[in-house]
Amino acid sequence: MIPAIIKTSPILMVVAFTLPLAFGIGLTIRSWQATLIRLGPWSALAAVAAVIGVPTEEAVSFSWLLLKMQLAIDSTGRLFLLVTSLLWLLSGIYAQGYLASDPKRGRFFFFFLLSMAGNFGLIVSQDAVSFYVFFALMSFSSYGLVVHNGDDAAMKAGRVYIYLVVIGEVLLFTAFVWQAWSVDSLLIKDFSNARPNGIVVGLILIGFGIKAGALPVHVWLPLAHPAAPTPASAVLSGAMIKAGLLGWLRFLPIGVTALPQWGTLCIVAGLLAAYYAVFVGLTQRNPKTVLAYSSISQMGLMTVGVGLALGWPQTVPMMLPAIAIYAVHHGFAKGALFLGVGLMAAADSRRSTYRLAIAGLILASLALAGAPFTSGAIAKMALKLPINEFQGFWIDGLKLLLSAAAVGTTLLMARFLFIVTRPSSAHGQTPIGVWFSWAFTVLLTAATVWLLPEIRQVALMTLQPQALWRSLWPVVTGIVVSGSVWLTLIRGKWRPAFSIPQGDLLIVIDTLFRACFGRFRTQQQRMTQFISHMKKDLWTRRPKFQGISRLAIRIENRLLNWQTAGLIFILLMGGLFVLSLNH
Amino acid sequence: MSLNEVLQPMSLPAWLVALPLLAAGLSVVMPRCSVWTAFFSAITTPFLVVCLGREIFFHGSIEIHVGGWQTPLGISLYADGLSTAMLGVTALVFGIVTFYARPYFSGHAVARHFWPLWLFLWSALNALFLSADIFNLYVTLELLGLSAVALVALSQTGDALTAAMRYLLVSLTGSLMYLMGVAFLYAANGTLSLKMLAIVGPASPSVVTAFALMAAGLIMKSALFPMHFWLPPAHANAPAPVSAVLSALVVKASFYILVRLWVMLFEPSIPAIVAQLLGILGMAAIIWGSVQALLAERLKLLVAYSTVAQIGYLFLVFPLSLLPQVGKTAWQGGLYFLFSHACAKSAVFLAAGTVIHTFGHDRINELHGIVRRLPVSMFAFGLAGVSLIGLPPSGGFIAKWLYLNASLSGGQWWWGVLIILGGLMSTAYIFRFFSRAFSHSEEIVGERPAPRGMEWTAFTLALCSLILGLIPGSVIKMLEIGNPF
Amino acid sequence: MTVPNMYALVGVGLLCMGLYGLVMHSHLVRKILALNVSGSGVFLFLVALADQTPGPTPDPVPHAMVLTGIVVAVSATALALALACRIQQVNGTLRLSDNEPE
Amino acid sequence: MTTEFSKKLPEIMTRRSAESLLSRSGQAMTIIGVSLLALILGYSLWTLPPFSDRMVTLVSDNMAISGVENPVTAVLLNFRGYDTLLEIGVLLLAVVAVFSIAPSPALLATSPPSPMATLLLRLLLPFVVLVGGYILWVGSYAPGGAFQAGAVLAAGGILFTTVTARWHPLANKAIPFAMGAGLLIFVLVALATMMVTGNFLQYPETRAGMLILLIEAAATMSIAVILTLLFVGGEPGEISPAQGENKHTVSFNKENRSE
Amino acid sequence: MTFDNWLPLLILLTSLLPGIVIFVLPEERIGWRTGLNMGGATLKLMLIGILIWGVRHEHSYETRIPILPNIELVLNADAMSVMMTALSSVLWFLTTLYAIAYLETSPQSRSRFFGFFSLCVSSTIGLALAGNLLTFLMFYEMLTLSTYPLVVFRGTPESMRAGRTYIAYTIGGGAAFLAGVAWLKALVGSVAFTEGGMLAPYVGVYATQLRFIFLLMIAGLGVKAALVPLHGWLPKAMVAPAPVSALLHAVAVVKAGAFGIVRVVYDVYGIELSGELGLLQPLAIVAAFTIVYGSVRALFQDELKKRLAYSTVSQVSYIALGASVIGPVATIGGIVHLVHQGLMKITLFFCAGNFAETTGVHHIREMNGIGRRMPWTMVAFTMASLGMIGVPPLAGFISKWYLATGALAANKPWVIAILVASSLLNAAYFLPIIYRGWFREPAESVSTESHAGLLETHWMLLIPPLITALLALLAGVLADAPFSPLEWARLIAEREYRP
Repeated sequence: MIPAIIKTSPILMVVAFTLPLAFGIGLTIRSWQATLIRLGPWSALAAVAAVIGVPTEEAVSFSWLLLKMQLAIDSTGRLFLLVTSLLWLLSGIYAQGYLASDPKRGRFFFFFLLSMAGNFGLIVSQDAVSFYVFFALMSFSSYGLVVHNGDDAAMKAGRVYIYLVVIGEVLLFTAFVWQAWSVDSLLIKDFSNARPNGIVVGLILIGFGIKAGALPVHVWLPLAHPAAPTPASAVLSGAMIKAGLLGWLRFLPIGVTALPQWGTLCIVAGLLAAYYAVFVGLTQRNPKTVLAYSSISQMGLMTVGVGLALGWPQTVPMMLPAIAIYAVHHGFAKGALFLGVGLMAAADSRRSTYRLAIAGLILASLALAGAPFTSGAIAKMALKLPINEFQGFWIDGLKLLLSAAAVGTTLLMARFLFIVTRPSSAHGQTPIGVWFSWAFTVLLTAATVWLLPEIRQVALMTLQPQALWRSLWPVVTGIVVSGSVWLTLIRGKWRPAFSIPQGDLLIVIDTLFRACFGRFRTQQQRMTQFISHMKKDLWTRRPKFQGISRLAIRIENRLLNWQTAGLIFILLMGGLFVLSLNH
Repeated sequence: MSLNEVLQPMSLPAWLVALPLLAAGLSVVMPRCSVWTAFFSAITTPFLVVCLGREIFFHGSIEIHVGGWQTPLGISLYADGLSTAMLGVTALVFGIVTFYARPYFSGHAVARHFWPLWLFLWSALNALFLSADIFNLYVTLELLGLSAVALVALSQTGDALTAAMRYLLVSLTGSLMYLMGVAFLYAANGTLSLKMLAIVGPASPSVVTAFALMAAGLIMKSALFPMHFWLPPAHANAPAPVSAVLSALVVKASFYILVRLWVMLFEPSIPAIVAQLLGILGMAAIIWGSVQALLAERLKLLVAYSTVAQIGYLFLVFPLSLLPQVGKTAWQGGLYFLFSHACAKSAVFLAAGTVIHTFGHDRINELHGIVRRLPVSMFAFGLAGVSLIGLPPSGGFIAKWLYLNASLSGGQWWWGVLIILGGLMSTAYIFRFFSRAFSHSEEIVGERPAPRGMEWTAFTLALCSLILGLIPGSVIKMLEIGNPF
Repeated sequence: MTVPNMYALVGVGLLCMGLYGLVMHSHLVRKILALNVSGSGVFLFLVALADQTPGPTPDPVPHAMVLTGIVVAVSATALALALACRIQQVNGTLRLSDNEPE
Repeated sequence: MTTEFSKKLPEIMTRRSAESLLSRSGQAMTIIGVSLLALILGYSLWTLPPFSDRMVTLVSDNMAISGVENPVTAVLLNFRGYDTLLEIGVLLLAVVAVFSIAPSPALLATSPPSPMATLLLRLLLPFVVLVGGYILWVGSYAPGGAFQAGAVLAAGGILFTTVTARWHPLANKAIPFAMGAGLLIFVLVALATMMVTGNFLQYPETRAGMLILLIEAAATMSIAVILTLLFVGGEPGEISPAQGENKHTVSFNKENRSE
Repeated sequence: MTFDNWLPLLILLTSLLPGIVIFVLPEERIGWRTGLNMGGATLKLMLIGILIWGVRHEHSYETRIPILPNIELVLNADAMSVMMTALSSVLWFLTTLYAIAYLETSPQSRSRFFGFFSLCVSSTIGLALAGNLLTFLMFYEMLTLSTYPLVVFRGTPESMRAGRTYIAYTIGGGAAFLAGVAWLKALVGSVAFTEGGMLAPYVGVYATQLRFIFLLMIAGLGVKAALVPLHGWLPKAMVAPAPVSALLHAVAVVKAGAFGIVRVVYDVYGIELSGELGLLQPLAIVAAFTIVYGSVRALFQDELKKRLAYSTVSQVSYIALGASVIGPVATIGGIVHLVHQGLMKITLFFCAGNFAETTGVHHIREMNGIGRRMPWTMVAFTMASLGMIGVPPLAGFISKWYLATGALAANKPWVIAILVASSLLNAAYFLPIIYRGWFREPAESVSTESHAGLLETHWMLLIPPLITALLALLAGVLADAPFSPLEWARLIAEREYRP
């Protein structure tokens, strides 16, 4: 009966983002904080309810809100909302325990709930402006999550993050305005139905690419995810990244017009990201950084999918759900991994719970690597299927590369496990809520994809032998390689000679930027000095009117003198006479 | 007999002259009640002017023949829109300043002499504005000049006396020249009545000479650059109420005569180049006066020089009124200038007087932060300044607006440029004082508190100059009566 | 040129001489005297004109004007002299303290 | 001798500079200007049109109803009486002005008056009064009138004050009235005539002569007193210059302190 | 005269009369003064409510007072004037509230302050309601004069200098404007504002003169609108007390200039005509340059109010930019920014005033952790500055959106580049402040003890910024709601472009 009510009310969509928003704002009142922190995360349930309840393509629109806000949940959106809402819910609960003793948790939950609201809102919004609004809400308020710890790393991460956010906002703004003007509508479907010009596509790719951590604008990601508190990193790289992806799917003319060049570009960038991230990630020492890089590489794979869909419309019908599925899978898996990291840090390595945690982490890692029977396998399969539409040697190459990427993932995961499972004897008393939420996430990682009706048959396909093999060999290879490396390390006490600092490219950019900006700074200082000097100089050299005024006074004295005046008077009389004589 | 019988329309002008004269005589005979006689005429004369205004507003201009003798044998008093307006301004300014002078002079020995002189000045102005006979005008000029001189000398210091002497000599010379002109006109036309002179024909050399003499004399009396040499000392050294009326009315009186003569007698026969000359002199006056005001070290001197500049504006009317189609506008502009300047300048002088009364000096550089001691006076100063600068809404603005229209529509835009420039310069000198008045400095202790009466009278006058900016329509309609132009 | 016209010319001459004296002399009494001189010049001019009538009787109006003028001149002179005395008392000099150039 | 001169030299120089600030060229220009003016005036005098005797005829036509027989008096006190009214105003004004300026009467006689002078005074004064009265009276027929009479009487007054360096005892009370009477009576008469005839200064024809005589009498008295006082150059009742001084330096003069 | 003829005049008087009365009130009559101020403001708001309703329904309110035979003083309520009037009176209400608390401890005369304050607002209202150029000019000058005493209110030598600069600029500008108006009057004979412009018939004959006149007028108005290079007075004028800078920079003065430009372009020349005469391109370029220049200068100011001032220089030119781009959408953008910028900027200045007043912080370098000391103020500040950057859903976003769309519609893509650049710069100079305020540890210089008991500062100082910030938010969120600024701007545009 209750579901019945829910079904009939698309208003749930509104509740989905207003509830967390309200809670978040409510948090600003000190006396309510305790309560709202307790309630806050559960507000995500509204979104979950919306996933279940709101019938597809049933739109609500508010003509008085923003520029005519319109909300609806389409099939893609439903999947995204599913993973997002659950992830937010769980990491929210996790955070309650995780930050139980943090004095600044009020602030954390404020930003947490705001970003949550933004994230939900942008998924359900069907017009560009509201999408943009929620996107901005999410991006800006997650800054608060990134810098929460307040140490230098966090601050640096936050700085980089906010720079990129602002740039992204501006790019998207331009793109949206342009598109809105050319199609003379604000509805997203009109947007993607029209054939946009190159600039807009480029702007959209980069604008959302920043959020999606696409190469080369991924630099904020490896800084931000580790810097943020664990639950925040979980949503950052589990849920929020997907917003970028969704943006692509929503605003690119996918399935409408074939843009092979752009498609190819995406594919190339995606593959590069997939490998490059693995390569960099392997050299990292911080487990969360490793996970961040793995996110980059995973997003690279999804980028490939987007590229295919963008370039070759015929793949779209299969590709869209595929990407969505992949997003779901990756969201849960990554969530589980991040939350697990937090767990490990606090756990005592001699307890049984510790082993349980490791087990969970391994499971999640395997899923991410796409081992058989895991969600990863299904997602990868779904992603590869559309490629079978094509023939030609480069298709095989592509397939191969994709599979090989799995090897990379495996290595990365191995590296992750290797780092994360350091024997520690921390006596952190981990609350039950944390355990529960983590466990639940792992469970979802394992289960969700199987339960989704959309891809039941794909799931079944993965159980076929050759499919099993195809998903198995990369993992095995990865394990073997990493295992051997591990042994050599144990033996020869060999440590990786070098490690690329977090945010790889950023270093380059940073140095360049610093160089330019630094010089600019000095230049500017010199300039201001020069200007002030000039001003002072001019002031001292300003025309002194004293000379003139002295002259004026002297003349006036002369004029005031009786005799001069008399003479002038006489002359005036004569002059008047002469002038008045009309000849 | 009832008041209405006493104040028949025909007798109003006579009353306007006789009443202040009578008051003056009485205040000589009975010095004790001189103040009250002054107050009496300060209340009744405006009332009479209002009656006169109403009269001519509904029944057109009045001409009365004194002694019942028709011109040219007798003298006639003529009240048209122009002269009534002048009478009105006179009544307004005098009426208000009288109430300022009471506290200003209270307790001074000179008060006994001040009141009769004051009333003589007033009656002289009334007589002058009403007179339609060139010799009678001469007598009124003398009455005016002598009383003005005596008033300037009233404050007995060396500078004041010297200034008065200068003023006396100038005024006598001027009226002498005027008299010579009268002689020539009489010799040429055998009549002294303005009206009848207006009828008689083209300019013979004698008429030209008459014009040269009279114009020169009147220009000197109204202190047009470069004949302004007597004005700054006189106006700066006189007691404040005196400087107020000197700047507001006395210099305007001779300008008024010049206008009358120009319009009624000389304009047709004198070539336009003369008007241009007057305009150019006016231009020079504006610039020079403003420059000197910028350099002045004493407040009253600054104000006096601003008068020199503003008189320049008055004389722009001569070239502007000759432009095609806009002659009337130009005249309206010029006279509007006269009125608004009368109110504004008297207000400014009164405010300056209050400053001196309070702080004992008017050295601009030492008057910091006085706005907190004399808020009302400074506010009055500011309002009047608005009118002097010619910012809306004020009489000064309307005048400038009319001038601008005349010059631009008439095609001689350079006058317009000058007018705007003059406005900027006046801003400069007004704010030169203001910025000090507003500046925050340690409390200056005035030598004595400023009586409220002094502050508010100045304010009232300033307000009038502002109100003039809101009712120009009616004033101009008034000027139209018996169309003097 | 008739006799009265002659007088008129003399009047003009007096006027101009008076003017010159007024301008050039800085001693106050001299100025005042000069002013009186030119004043009498004007009066003479008027009286001379009064006799220009074609008929036997002279024109009374200029006479009246002159009489009035004389009275005015007398009062003016008296005022001027009183002023001069006062200036003498206060400033100790009988000159307009003309602001010298420099 | 030379040293004498050299002592005087600076003084001479200063006097020179004080004498005329104008350079010689300036003087020359003034002379030229003035003579040019003279030429102009002379020229336009030359070109005067023939003089009309309109006024003469007008005056003579109206003499009958003017109330007097002497045309000048008629013009002065009837046709253009208004001028005269104002002019008496000027006189009164002048004396007030002189009072306001002069600190004290300049009665200079220090030594007691010589008996000779007193005798002379005793002899002359009656005649002065007599002559004054006559001239006033004759004014309505022949040249003469208020001003002349007033002048003669004033001469008497001046004689009196200079010889006996003192005022008549009741001077202080009476003098103001004597000064003001001329103007006041004139104005009042003018207003009264306006009440009667509806026109300012228009005498009823029958009363014209009488009224004019009244006015003239008052005027004569005022003129006499005023001229005397103008000569004396001070206000009766004022005592010593010294006190006059501080009485006149009033505190609002501060404003005129010059830099 | 019916009520409709009186209404505009009444609206004017509701602030004028209290002002005059306040002048004569003795200093210690605080209650009276407050009562007068508030009463006047409230009454005005009510009247404006009526006005809005009427104008919405095409009802005309007009007061005509003949001044000269051919010149009238016209107060006329059309859509545009109503918008300006409403804005300024609402903000007046809040600013008065703010000022009462702010000046509680001022040594100078408060009667003087509030008197001139009311005059200043009256003249703003007047020029908003002005029905022709002459009336506009009148109130324009009145504004100059009534703001001068406020600028120099503190009386320090610095403020004296500022006042002198201010007067020099504004009076000069006024002179130029006067010249333009007089010239136009002499040329055309009519100076009335008419929707869609009134000069079309004359363009054939007087093209060149009209160009010159336009130049003169824009030069005159540009001074107050702080178009580079006529902006010099604005940063200097920062020495004034906070309420003054708030009103000066958010509403009265700069808006007067911008509003005037809009009037001249739309209602005197008419947008098409100005386009034909080729006057808009230069204006657009100047505005664009001002936008960028102001932002760049703001970047390097460490004094908070200075930074805000330069940001004003940049932001106000959005309006001019909107006016100089042909097409209804850009018009909407420009006009709506009139309101939006007003709301956001006044919030910022209120907050700056609070910081200065409560913690004595004047410079950005001292603002570390001020968010903890004064959270609510900082919230308002954050919202306003995000709005300035153009972050949705705040008001600034809406204006930028429309400006950009309008620019595209008018085929001026470069305008978008300007907007983007300015948004980035805005972010560059606003975000650091927010960052310091919220995320930095407070320096010990900032006194962290609360001063007004429960609240962080006097409630009268706190309420106004919060309200304005809220309004700025609502103006964005409820952009499409009836009677929202945007919707009203649409109304204006539709009437301007009505054939």
